[in-house]
Amino acid sequence: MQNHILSIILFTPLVGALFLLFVPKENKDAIRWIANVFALAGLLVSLPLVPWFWDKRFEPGFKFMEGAPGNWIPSIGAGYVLGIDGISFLLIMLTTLLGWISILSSWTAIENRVKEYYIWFLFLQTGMLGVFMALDFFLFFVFWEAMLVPMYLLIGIWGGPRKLYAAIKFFLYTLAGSVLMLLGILFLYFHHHAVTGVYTFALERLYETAPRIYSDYGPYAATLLFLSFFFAFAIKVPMFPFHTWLPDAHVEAPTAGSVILAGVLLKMGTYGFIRFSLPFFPDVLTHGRVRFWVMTLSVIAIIYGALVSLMQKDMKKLVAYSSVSHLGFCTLGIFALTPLALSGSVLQQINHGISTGALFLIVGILYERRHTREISEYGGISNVMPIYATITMIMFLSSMGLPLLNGFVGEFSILQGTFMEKDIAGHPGYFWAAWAVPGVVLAAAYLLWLYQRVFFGPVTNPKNEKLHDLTPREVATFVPLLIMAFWIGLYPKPFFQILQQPVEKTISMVRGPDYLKAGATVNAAVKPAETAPQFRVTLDDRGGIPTHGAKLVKAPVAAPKKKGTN
Amino acid sequence: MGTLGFSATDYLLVLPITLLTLFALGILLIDLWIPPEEKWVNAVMALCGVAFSAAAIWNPFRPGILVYLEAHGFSGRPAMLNAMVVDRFAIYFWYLFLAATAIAILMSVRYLETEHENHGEYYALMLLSVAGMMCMAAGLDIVLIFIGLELMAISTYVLVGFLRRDRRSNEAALKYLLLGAFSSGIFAYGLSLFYGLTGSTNLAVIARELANNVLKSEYRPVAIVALLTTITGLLFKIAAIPFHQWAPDAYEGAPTSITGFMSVAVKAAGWAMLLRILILGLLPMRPIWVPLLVFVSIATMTGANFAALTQTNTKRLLAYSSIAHVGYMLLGLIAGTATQLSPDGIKGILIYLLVYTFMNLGAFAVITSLRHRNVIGDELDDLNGLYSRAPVEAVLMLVFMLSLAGIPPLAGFWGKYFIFLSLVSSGHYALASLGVFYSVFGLYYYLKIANAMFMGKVEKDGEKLPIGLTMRAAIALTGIATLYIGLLPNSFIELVNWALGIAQNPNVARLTH
Amino acid sequence: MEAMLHITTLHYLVLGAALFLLGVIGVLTRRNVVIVLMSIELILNAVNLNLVAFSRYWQGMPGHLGGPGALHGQVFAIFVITDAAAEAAVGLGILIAFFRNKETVNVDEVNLLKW
Amino acid sequence: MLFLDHIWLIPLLPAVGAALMFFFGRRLQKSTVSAVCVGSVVLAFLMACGGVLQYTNWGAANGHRPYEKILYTWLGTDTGHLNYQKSDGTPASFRADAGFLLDPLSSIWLLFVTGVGMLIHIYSTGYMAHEGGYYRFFGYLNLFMFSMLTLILANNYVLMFVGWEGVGLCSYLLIGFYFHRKSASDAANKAFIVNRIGDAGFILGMFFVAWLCGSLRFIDVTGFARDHAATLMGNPIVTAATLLLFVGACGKSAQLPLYVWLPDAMEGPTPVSALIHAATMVTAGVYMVARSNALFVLSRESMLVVAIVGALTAIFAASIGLVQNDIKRVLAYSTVSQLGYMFLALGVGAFSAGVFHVFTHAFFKALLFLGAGSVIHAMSGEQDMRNMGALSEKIPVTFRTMLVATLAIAGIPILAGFFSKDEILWQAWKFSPYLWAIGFATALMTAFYMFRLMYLTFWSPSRVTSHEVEHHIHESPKSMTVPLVVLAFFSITAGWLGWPASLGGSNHFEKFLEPVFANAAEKEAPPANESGLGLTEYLLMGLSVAAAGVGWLMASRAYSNAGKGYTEPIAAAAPPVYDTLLNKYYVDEGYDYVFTGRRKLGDVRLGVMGLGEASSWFDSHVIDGAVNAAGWITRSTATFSSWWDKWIIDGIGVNGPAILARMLSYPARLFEWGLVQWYALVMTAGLVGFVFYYVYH
Repeated sequence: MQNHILSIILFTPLVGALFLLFVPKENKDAIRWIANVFALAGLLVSLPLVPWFWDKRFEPGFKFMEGAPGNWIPSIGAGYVLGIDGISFLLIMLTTLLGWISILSSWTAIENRVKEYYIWFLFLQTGMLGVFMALDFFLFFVFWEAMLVPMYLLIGIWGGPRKLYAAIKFFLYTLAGSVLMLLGILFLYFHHHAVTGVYTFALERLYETAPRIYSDYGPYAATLLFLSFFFAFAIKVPMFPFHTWLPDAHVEAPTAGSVILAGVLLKMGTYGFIRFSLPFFPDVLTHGRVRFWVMTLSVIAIIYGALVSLMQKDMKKLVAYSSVSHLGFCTLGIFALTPLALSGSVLQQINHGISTGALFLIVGILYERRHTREISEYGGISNVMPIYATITMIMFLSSMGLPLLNGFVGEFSILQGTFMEKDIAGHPGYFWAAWAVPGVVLAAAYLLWLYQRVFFGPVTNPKNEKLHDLTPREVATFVPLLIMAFWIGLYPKPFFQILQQPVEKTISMVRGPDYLKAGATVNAAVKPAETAPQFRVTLDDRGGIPTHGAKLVKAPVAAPKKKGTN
Repeated sequence: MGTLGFSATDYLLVLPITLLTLFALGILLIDLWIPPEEKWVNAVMALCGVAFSAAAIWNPFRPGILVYLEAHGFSGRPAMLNAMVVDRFAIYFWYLFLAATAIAILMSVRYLETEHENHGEYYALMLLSVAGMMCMAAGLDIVLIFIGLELMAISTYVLVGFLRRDRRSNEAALKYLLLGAFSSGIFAYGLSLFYGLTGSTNLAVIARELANNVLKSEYRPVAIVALLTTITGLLFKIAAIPFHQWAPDAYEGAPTSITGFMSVAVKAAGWAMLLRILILGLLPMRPIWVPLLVFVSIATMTGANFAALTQTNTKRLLAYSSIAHVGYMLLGLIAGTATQLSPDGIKGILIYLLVYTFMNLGAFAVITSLRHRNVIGDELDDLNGLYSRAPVEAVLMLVFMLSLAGIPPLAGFWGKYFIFLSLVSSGHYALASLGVFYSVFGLYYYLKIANAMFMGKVEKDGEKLPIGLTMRAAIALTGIATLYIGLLPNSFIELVNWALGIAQNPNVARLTH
Repeated sequence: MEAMLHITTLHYLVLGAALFLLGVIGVLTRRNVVIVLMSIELILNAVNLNLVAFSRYWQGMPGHLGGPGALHGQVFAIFVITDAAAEAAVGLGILIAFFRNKETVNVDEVNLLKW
Repeated sequence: MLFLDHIWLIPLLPAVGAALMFFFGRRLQKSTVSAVCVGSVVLAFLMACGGVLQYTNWGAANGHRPYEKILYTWLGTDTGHLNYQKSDGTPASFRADAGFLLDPLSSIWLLFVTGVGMLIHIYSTGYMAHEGGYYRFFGYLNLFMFSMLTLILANNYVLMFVGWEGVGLCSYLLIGFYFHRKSASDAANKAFIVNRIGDAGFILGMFFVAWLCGSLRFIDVTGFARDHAATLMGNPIVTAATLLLFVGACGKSAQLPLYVWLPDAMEGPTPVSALIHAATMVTAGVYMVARSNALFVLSRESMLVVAIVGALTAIFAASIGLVQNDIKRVLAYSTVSQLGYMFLALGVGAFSAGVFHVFTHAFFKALLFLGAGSVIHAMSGEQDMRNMGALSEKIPVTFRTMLVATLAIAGIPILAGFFSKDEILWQAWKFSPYLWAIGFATALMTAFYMFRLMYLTFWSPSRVTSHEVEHHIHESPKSMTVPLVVLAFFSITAGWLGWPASLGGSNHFEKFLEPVFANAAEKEAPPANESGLGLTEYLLMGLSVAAAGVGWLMASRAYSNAGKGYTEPIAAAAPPVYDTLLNKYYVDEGYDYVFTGRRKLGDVRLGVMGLGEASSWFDSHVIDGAVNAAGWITRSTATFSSWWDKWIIDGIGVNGPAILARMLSYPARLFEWGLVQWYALVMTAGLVGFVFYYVYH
């Protein structure tokens, strides 16, 4: 079971889609039930992964590996290789969760062409999961592109008035980014062959040779190659100024599509950065100006996205631009290249999935009742829909990074991780962090202003007087998100621990193993001296980078103890 | 040794061609006795011809060409006094032609009934043109290649004009004929010059003489003129810009089934001939024709993609798309020959042709199926709401379109993949970038078709589209092939490797964890 | 006899080239489809002339490619003639079909299909 | 050690109350709601008392160390990872615990927050009895208590920040409690967003602290700062850290220039104003600076900034308070002003004096607000003092308790305010006479506007507009007056804890706080000329008492007979000054023009909204424009090429010849092209082009 768990998770939605093919399309309720059952099944089969992964969280390398390099298309060395580490584990769990929620939320929202809708949605689910699981670059690329199609159709068929424009823009824009990546992949493939004499797309093999491109071909070529990946991921994230497909796609997409788009699809870009750009091009990032520009774009995205969303008149567009801002934090954290910022970035990606996913659901609920998303159409919704207003408030707070909710943990880690870095592309870390921090203020501004305009005040529009509050089904879609939001906010330690191994591996691949060693023995220095040690697992029994088995590295236990002052 | 110096082996090796010719003649004969309502027998006959021809190459029960070749180490066997060479390359193309023909025949049955042009000649001409194509693919002597070309061309002229009462069909045929004959003339002129320069009509000898004598002599300019005229003929047949203009007209005017047939089989034959002549005969002149091809391929991709954007006729749109695909394939040829003869690029072309056969035929099959009663069905608007009228076909059409656009994991992706692979491996990064750029570009007009099918306004009647059994078979075959090749391309890649004599799995990682 | 011009291969080639060019110009400029077809025949005849001339040239050459056996060109020419005939036949057939529908043989009226 | 070990229960109790309200509040009776919410705070208060008692014993036995209780690791991996480099290059680890810390400083806050909080909860049961959303109100109030207690008891900056943001949130929710009022929701937004600006500073300040000290635990930070005091003195990182932290404090404690939200926050229900915007939350900034005293003393610049900002805020707000007519606004500006005092104290290094003032201020300012609430309650919601007067007879308890508070805030001896204020003024004098002068002027103004308030409300002739209101005036219920009395008691006595040595006291308060503020720098400072200054101290004390008296006198002269349509003395003396003050120096308007962009400056919108507008214009026109333009160019190129074909090729190729033929009758026949021939021509041209390429290449 453990050997094939990833395949099972990956293909459960697909099985659902194929199963739906044989259900007559007139029988809408049956279709809905079946789709929901499979979506839930997709979530349920992924749950065993949680305890299993938890046990292995400190083990090096990828877990639950499946397949072997070159077993899919031997003649070119492409394989069906799946495997996950902490980063992809979290993203997979997010995907299965949001997948289920989105499908659940579509129950009444989708009334025409129900069968197709669910089929494409389940297809999409498989495509997204594949992206996070693939350890073969080729397989990754296939999933990466393949999942564009269902998303395109979801926007194009069930979207709003400008759906065609949005759908085509989405498809073309993202495809334009990724085709260059294909060339980049091929370059790595040949480079690997030139170095080792072996043709392969296996990620772990490419990790070994790709960093040599910088010395083999020179900085210029390496930078170009970096850019070929960068554009693909930056468009997907989307980073400023490649973001304009996002508002259109979000505004036009059906609610569930938006949830998935914001919750999962955007994470593919950041995931790509972490999984590929960082380990492949360490020298490009640590030398040269590329990092400066990437960081600059991130900062611009943070502030610019927030400013633009401040002025939106359409709720969904507002949330869409807020995504640009939030994802700016994520990329900032990634390219700060510190373990802390990177952990924070991944966590923030999860957070963004949860809170922005919820925000889109929230907008969708109003839309379903009133069929408009104009902010000016609303006002005083608190009076008629109190439960809804409460949930919205919590999710808004989570999105703006209020402590004890999830958003804060991610943003704080990103900012601190960025801040502590002495030199990021010629500037100290605090320079970058200081630029990013206004984003936090602006987030409060645009969200609270939105809240004020929609929920506060008397009910001005008579059409809003009869709105009914959330149904149990709708509440059910929020409950898991709320639980997750509070969990991450209150007790994020498990997440940090899950991320520890992959993050440190990634960082040491970029900055060399010495970078981490510098801080390996630090913790004892700031351990509390006297009080209340009973709740904490101390460093002494698990020092250093944890490795499994007999190779456990013993940390120097006799770290200097700081005497308690005060 | 037979009377003409042919051995029994020679007859064995040309058996597929012979069988096709015989079946063609047979169809013409029995057509006389078949009552009009049972003309489908002709199609069955034609399919039998294809099947027999295929079986002559390989069948499980008795030795065919393959077995023979295997015994001789697969290195290729000259036949008919060195006029042709039956090698794996030829066999690959033969099978390709036969597959395309079989599917085209399946597409034709109901279509011809609808058009009331259900004559035996149609199938006979098809088989004859396939015979011509086979000569082109296997030709070693330029005389045979030329004859094959003309056999194919003349047959297709007629096929394009087969809807006698349709003015568009007449016109397409006339244009195709005039331009085709014109290009044949230019082509033949080039060939005659080559003969004059080298004293031989055999490609291998021509290559040797060019390399050893002609290019070093004062006749070099003549050789260049010969090359240019020859290449003009070749590029005409594959419809590369600026020799492409016949294609949109002919594609639009021809019966849809023939459009499909032409766009894959005729094009593949053109490619087979082009590869044979350029790589076997004119390789010594490589430095001269590679820059030319670079220009042509860029012009082709650019022109065709731009032109396709504004088309409102599906067939015409696909015509331009097929021209654009020629541009990509030319990139493969450039990659394969630019610095040294590398199999990668050629492999790309062969795979491209393979996947293109299925996806393009599939697309045309769907368009053909739109022809019913009073609807011509080749305008973009005719596809509107296809999903509600024929969901399976619509989804498969989507698959074909995405495949044409090169979205993985569909077959079309592999064609592009190997082309770009060869470009990257030979260092043509700029061309590769251009190629991928245009492939995104292409997506736009393919999506126009998808948009019409899935998001277009549903017709008022919304009635189910009547689709015949054979048509369903054709669509299903191509659809399955497109998906199958897309998902599990390995055996097909190996097939192409085999066809080109490339070692399988060179140094591919087969490592386990 | 010295005064009489000795006809060399080159002369044939020049004549062939001239024919070829005439054919091309004819294709490009003539209005009547029948004449266009005939112009194409001219091009093919240029080819034939070339082939036969070259064939003769190579027959006179010693060496492994030359000699009396080098009849390929003439064989090729025969095939080309055949081909030209076939092309003309098909062309005229199509033209008749076209004429029936449109009642014209002028190329400038072949204009239904355009971009 | 029952209470100490379970100190985390103190914040948790109100949190449970809040959670219950959110989940079940709608279905609960008002009495149940009161029982749960008030009960949880009462319990918290009791636990706080117990905890502080136990701590004093524990502390005495343990060298007055802070008591720390760590529940679990909140942020961080707990495995010694997620490390970073401190500014000196040594490694440090990222972590923040859910940990609680009790020391004298937090004890004081703990006591008065739970104490005052409890009283206000009780008061609210009366005040809010007739309001809708009763459960919601108490839920928010409990949530506030949770946040505030977290803020106080946190053992590290991050957890403190949790409380810090939490109180901001509750403040937002409570200000916006009457959410159907636009002004209320505006004020709520303003409060939160301005606070957020401060929070941004707090975050950055925190990072600097972590960068410098390698930890965010208070114990570590304080220890580090004191151990390395010599080397850190004048370190720019310290200055940056402290200044940024102070920005946070400015936001939360309403100092210049971030004070603007606090007066508006009076839109909330009055108990909220009393609890949050007078007694507790706004002192969080003071608490945080006091908590970081070890760092602040290392940067003279920061200390100076704190002192100056404090002093300026004090006089600035007080001057606005002179002319305000809304009873709550007067108190709001008074609060800002008093907070300025506190920062002045902190800035001059008199941390315990500042804390002392917080402590006393909590009681009398809460009392003032609750009293004002009682007045408003009596006046059926009227808040404008111009429509009040002669209430002293009708609501005697309110009147008497408020008088106590007024005397206290004015600095009349023996009452609480006297001790704390004098301590501050005295310390300011020692630091710089200029700062003292500002403080002194503020004291004068304070006395004036407070007595103005008293006169206009209670003593002057009645100016009540409607008879209905007049008739309806009544004393508040017991649940409201009892807290008033209790607070009045403390307003009198709270100051005695800090009875200065110079007046024969022992200043228990300062002694209690000593371990917290035991900075090496301070210790080293010699008690120079303490004796010589003794006289000065008495003199200053006398001066400030005199100032209070003068203020009272002036107010009585101006307002004791203020009938309907009375004139303000300042308005009479200097109308422009009056206008400026009445309009709060036009700061709000200025902010709206320049920073928020809510108002347009001519046709131009500046500020954040201006930037937002510009950005969204840029986004839809430039960036998306570029994307669309790319598409448009492509499509138009394609359209052009088909147009080219239709008109040029067809036109010239087909129709052109006819025109040409007429023009050049014979030679034109050569070019009588049809479409086919055009195609053929292109082919030929291609071929010829190739030939030319090779000829000339």
